[in-house]
Amino acid sequence: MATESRDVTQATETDRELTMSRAMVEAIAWEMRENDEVFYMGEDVAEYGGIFSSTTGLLDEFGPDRIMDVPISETAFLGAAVGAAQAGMRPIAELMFVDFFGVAMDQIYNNMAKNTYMSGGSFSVPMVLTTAVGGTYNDAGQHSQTLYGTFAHLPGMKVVVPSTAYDAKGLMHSAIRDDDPVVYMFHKRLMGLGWMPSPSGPKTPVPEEDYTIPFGEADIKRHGNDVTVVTLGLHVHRALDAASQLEDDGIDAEVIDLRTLVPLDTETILDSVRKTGKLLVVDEDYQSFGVTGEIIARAAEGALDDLSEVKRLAIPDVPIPYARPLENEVNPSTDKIAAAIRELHE
Amino acid sequence: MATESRDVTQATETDRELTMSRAMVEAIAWEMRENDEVFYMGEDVAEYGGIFSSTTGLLDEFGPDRIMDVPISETAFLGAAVGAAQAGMRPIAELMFVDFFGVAMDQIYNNMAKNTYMSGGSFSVPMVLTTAVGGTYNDAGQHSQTLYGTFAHLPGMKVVVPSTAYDAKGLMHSAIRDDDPVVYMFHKRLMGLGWMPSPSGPKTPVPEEDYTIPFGEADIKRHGNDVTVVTLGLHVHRALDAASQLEDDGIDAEVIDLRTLVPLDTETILDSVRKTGKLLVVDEDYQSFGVTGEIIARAAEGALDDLSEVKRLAIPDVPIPYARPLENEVNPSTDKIAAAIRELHE
Amino acid sequence: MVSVNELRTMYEQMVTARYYEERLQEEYLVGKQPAFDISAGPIPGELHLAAGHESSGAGVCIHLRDDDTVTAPHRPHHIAIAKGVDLKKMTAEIFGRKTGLSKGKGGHMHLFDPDVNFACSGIIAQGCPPAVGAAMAAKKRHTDSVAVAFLGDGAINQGGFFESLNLASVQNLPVVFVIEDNDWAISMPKHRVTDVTDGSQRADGFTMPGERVDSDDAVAVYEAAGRAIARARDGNGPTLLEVQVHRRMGHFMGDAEAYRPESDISHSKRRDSIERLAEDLRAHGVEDDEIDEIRERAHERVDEAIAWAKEQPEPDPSEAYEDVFTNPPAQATTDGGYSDSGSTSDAAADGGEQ
Amino acid sequence: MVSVNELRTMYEQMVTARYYEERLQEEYLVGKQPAFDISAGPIPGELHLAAGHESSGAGVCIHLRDDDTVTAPHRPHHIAIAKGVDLKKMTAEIFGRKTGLSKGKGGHMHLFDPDVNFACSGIIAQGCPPAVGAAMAAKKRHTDSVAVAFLGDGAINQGGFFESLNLASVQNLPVVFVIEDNDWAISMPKHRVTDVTDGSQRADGFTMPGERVDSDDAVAVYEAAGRAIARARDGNGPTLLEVQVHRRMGHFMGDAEAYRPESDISHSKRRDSIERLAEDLRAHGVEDDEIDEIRERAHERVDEAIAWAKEQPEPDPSEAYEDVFTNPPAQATTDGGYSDSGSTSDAAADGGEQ
Ligand SMILES: Cc1ncc(C[n+]2csc(CCOP(=O)(O)OP(=O)(O)O)c2C)c(N)n1
Ligand SMILES: Cc1ncc(C[n+]2csc(CCOP(=O)(O)OP(=O)(O)O)c2C)c(N)n1
Ligand SMILES: [Mg+2]
Ligand SMILES: [Mg+2]
Repeated sequence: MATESRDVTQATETDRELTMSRAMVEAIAWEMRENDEVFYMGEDVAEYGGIFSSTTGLLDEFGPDRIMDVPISETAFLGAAVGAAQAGMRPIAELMFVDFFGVAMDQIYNNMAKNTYMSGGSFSVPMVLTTAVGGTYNDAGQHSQTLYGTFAHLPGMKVVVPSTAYDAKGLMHSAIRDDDPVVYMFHKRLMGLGWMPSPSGPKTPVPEEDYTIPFGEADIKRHGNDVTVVTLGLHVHRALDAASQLEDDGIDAEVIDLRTLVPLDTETILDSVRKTGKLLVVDEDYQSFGVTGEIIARAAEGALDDLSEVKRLAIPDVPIPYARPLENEVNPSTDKIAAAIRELHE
Repeated sequence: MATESRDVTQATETDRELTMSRAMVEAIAWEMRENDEVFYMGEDVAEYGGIFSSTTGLLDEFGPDRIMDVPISETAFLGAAVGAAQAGMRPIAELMFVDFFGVAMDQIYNNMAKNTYMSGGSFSVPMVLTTAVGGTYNDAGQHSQTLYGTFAHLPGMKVVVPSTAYDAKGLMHSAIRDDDPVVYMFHKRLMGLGWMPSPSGPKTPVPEEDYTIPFGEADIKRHGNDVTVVTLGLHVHRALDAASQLEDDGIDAEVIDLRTLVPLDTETILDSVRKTGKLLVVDEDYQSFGVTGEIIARAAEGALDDLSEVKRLAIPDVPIPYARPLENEVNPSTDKIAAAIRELHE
Repeated sequence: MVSVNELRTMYEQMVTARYYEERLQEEYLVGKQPAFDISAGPIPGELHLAAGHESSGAGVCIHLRDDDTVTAPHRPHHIAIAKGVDLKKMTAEIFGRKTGLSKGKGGHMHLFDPDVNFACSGIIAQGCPPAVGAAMAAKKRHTDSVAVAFLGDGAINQGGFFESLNLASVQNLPVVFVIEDNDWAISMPKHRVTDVTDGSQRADGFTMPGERVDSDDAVAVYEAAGRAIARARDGNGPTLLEVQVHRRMGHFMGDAEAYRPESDISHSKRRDSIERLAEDLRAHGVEDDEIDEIRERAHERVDEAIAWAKEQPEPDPSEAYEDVFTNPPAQATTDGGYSDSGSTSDAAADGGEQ
Repeated sequence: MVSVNELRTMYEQMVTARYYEERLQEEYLVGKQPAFDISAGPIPGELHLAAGHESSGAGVCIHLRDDDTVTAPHRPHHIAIAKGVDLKKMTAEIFGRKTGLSKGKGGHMHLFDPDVNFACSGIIAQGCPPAVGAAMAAKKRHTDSVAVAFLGDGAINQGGFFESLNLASVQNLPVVFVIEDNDWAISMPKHRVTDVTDGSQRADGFTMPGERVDSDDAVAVYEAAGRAIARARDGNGPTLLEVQVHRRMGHFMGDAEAYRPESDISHSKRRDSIERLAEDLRAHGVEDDEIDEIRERAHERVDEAIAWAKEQPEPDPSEAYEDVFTNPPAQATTDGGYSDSGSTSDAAADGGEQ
């Protein structure tokens, strides 16, 4: 059930290119104009505009009641978002770095994620939890994780991971309009920050008008016949780069961007694997008991007979180290992705 | 690298049978006698003896300084255990139900699990985090989870899940003596509590003397040639029951008890899968992005050519519901395990 | 000043709660005797009863409207009743029935009634932040709704409680935190785990008033709560209110209380708020006959609710897959490993020794 | 009463810290100009400098022995220096070198020195519980060691801080909590997020003394800290001590402080504790020459440490797989997906625009 295949550059009728950050903010602003019940709270989201520019400019338009700085009390303010959502508002609450989830996980998973089910559907929790993920800038083990698997594993949250400005905007519209809790994980390296240069991929044309991208539809960012690469977030771009490198050698890789982990688009993965027979999963989360295992398991459940080889690249079950050579070693690089595709192709 | 195959009843030279709870407590008491630096803290672990009898009788022998009730402040006391462990003591700290991890996860995973690595090995964190897991008694979504995958996914913690009294004692000795943080997850239904009857399996002969069981060695609890069943905790017993039921039909299932999730004994799984070609993974945690996916992925990575079919049974990505018919539906039953083995065998 | 009608209402709610729990206790023990098996009988799982806490629920909630929010902890029945949660549906929920408040998914620690804005959590202190959020919503919407978070004395050492006090205080939100101090957190006496003697002292570390009141005097609870709630409703910010209550029973059903001094148990069972409130009623000229009538009406309502609940159908196993999301994904997240019904109880099979 | 030698020591530590951070600032900006790229240069990642906080570290740690424990937050250098953390190894760590305190795995927010019982955490308030644990260990072992947890004014709204106060208080543990109040939590002024004006007021909600002191007067910090630490060492329990400090710079390097009033920035940069302490030294009869000499010695030591650190080798990529466990499993937990070295920097590749 992938969306119609398309080059990112053909996806829209506009030439206006935005960074991922601008695209996210545009969707938030649009929804806030439409619906008074939407508000944004977090640390440093007002004057500062979000440490990773998730709210740049919003304070000016919407004022401090709707773009609200809050104490460094993640349990209190994320839990308050749950309470406000249960009262029918549509809060967006920012956890500055996903790495801080541990101080507030109870509100996130025991209240936000479960209250719909535990109330037999009599309450909804229409909130968005935005959070910055990812490494590559040497911020060490408490500020560089993605934790994709940790959130995707626990039921009751939809989990969104955009990789381009176009996707970021459409997924943000969908997230805010969704009646369920959505964890919206944006990769710092993709935001287009002045002080943390992005690769060129995430900056894309973005339509001015609002549009939604449905959850559960992976996007085939590159079509190919030889090897299936399933990935998300930053590594979509690394995988695309690796695939380009391999073109000259006549290796034709397909790159699937999951876009949402919950719901997960198994069908698109299986279709691709049935075609290529070879599966590489690339992930910036810890390897074991996470995303890579799940994708491989779904392929094995659904297309075992078509599968001739599987491989994965992820953080090799170590905390993220600080020093550049160490972090580069554990965070799957373009070269390692290319090498893995090559090996699968042999 | 499984330990020598053995019937549980032949494992020891004693006829003395203990419940899993008594076996755990015996190991703790032994270590506390040997080493003054070992102490136990948690809620209701003193006079009460632990809500799930994890410390029964210890207060009398060791007094309130070493068997210590603490405030309902999981962040403070689990973090205090980290601090005491870094100071060279060997604390055992109890999180009453694993479901409460969310109020203290930061101390657990950002300090306990990472400080060894983040200090480049200059500090060790020799503590045991004991915690009760599991459902089957209708305690609903905040008191019935196992969260095996959540803990196994994040690096830096060894994760232990005993299924019998014999294993529980040996693994507890190993846990307390280990220089690293160990999460020791005991299943309530296996403890042999007067008020929550156990199946007959977990009560086993247990030697009086101390002994250790190394981490990373799965135990083949039943040898068989037709289907490999990989499981842990309560479901070891359900799988064994299912396997017995199928004997009469000439279906010979092998049941592997993982015993530790970190480290994970991949080799024993692969050896078995190479023999049977058929893999069923049974887990009481949520299905997606967890234990079942990882086991299947490891089998696919290591023995794809030998694998003719895979299946898994786990909590189907819903919070644990309260009502009996609902909980029974989502928690893999003996009958469902038997049916799955049968299907794989066809 | 409390009116005689308010006294009647409180009395009715308190006797309803007391009798309700006496009846639940009986029902809970069905199938659990002579050998106690927590997973057996018509009400399995944990059951936390609140005998001795009643005037706290009644004295606070009498000041609340349906649009005011209440969050309750693991010991919620007396509060739910006072807040006006549908008694039949609540009972059906506790019995795990399809027509229960949560369709049998929540059980007694997870009672949710959107009609009166009531919710529970079984995690200590974790109702505080959502109550703050409800108050935040009221303030943003410029309504005069308020929110009340109930918690136990053991919960005043939990991080989320403190964070909520500060957030409520710095944003001047219409919320009241009510500590029900029964001197115990399961087996742990307050002095062993809490540095202050009165939980209301916690307010001193914040810019928020703290007040403590004795539950024996339901009218005193009424008055203190009235002040706190009026303060919140008038836009003057949060209050920390503590009610000294009594735990007349074990922490949960099945708790033998071996850790608890006999004198403390008997002290908790002495003449309590319900009897005293009856006296207050009499002092206000209400006849014994009418008091009896109120009580009988309450008992009837309880008996009816329980009878009704027991007749309700159990949920179908297939319902376990519903309600994870309000807006379920078009495509299933997982094939579920298995999704056929045909469930068999393994709890029975596990409990081979029972 | 403070001795002149103690004044000398504090002065030396404070000028060491100030100069150390000035030098780090220079080094940090290498490769980050003209375009700032956080991942470029010899010191990548976040860098939080503590100019204006120095007397807090020095005035507290001067009372501590090597066997006393200190936990520091994300802004740790002045505290580490005052506690006697090995300056060379610490610097090598900040430069991500193999011979750094953590072999390059931790960086500036994760400085660990077991020789002087010093540790950091980048998570707000999360050094408090481990400090309580160190104090617990001291008490259980019947030593007279103490523990000190440093935290910021923004951290006094975090659950783990409050929980730690109660645990320390109810168990009467030898621990001191030191709030460094610089009036800001990144861009958030204290009054917007914290209900009390002085963090030391938080102590009023516990049975613990709270005291506040101005960092401008290093001797006053010395004295207040001395009382608190003596109290802990003598078995009389915890104290909450607050030091009013000044944030002379942005929250982290690269912070343009657009949110901060100019007057507040200039206020923070006025004559501060270092100059004042020099005057105190003079008042105690220490000559200008000697003061200059102390400062020069400090600068030399810093320059040496930085020069040494920059000569140290980087860790080999293969070291990334080491130190997850003190006692690594015989069998690898995972085949690691890949474990060959031959790493290539993708940070550079990602940063195509830099
Ligand atoms: C975070 C968390 N820790 C521990 C528990 C287990 N627990 C349930 S009730 C309880 C005691 C609560 O005591 P108190 O708050 O005084 O309420 P009471 O039961 O006395 O009404 C504990 C420790 C929990 N539910 N949540
Ligand atoms: C739990 C948590 N939430 C948020 C952050 C992000 N963060 C890092 S420093 C900081 C501000 C801290 O302010 P304060 O405690 O006053 O210390 P200061 O930086 O002023 O020294 C924040 C919000 C974090 N590290 N941990
Ligand atoms: Mg209590
Ligand atoms: Mg500050």
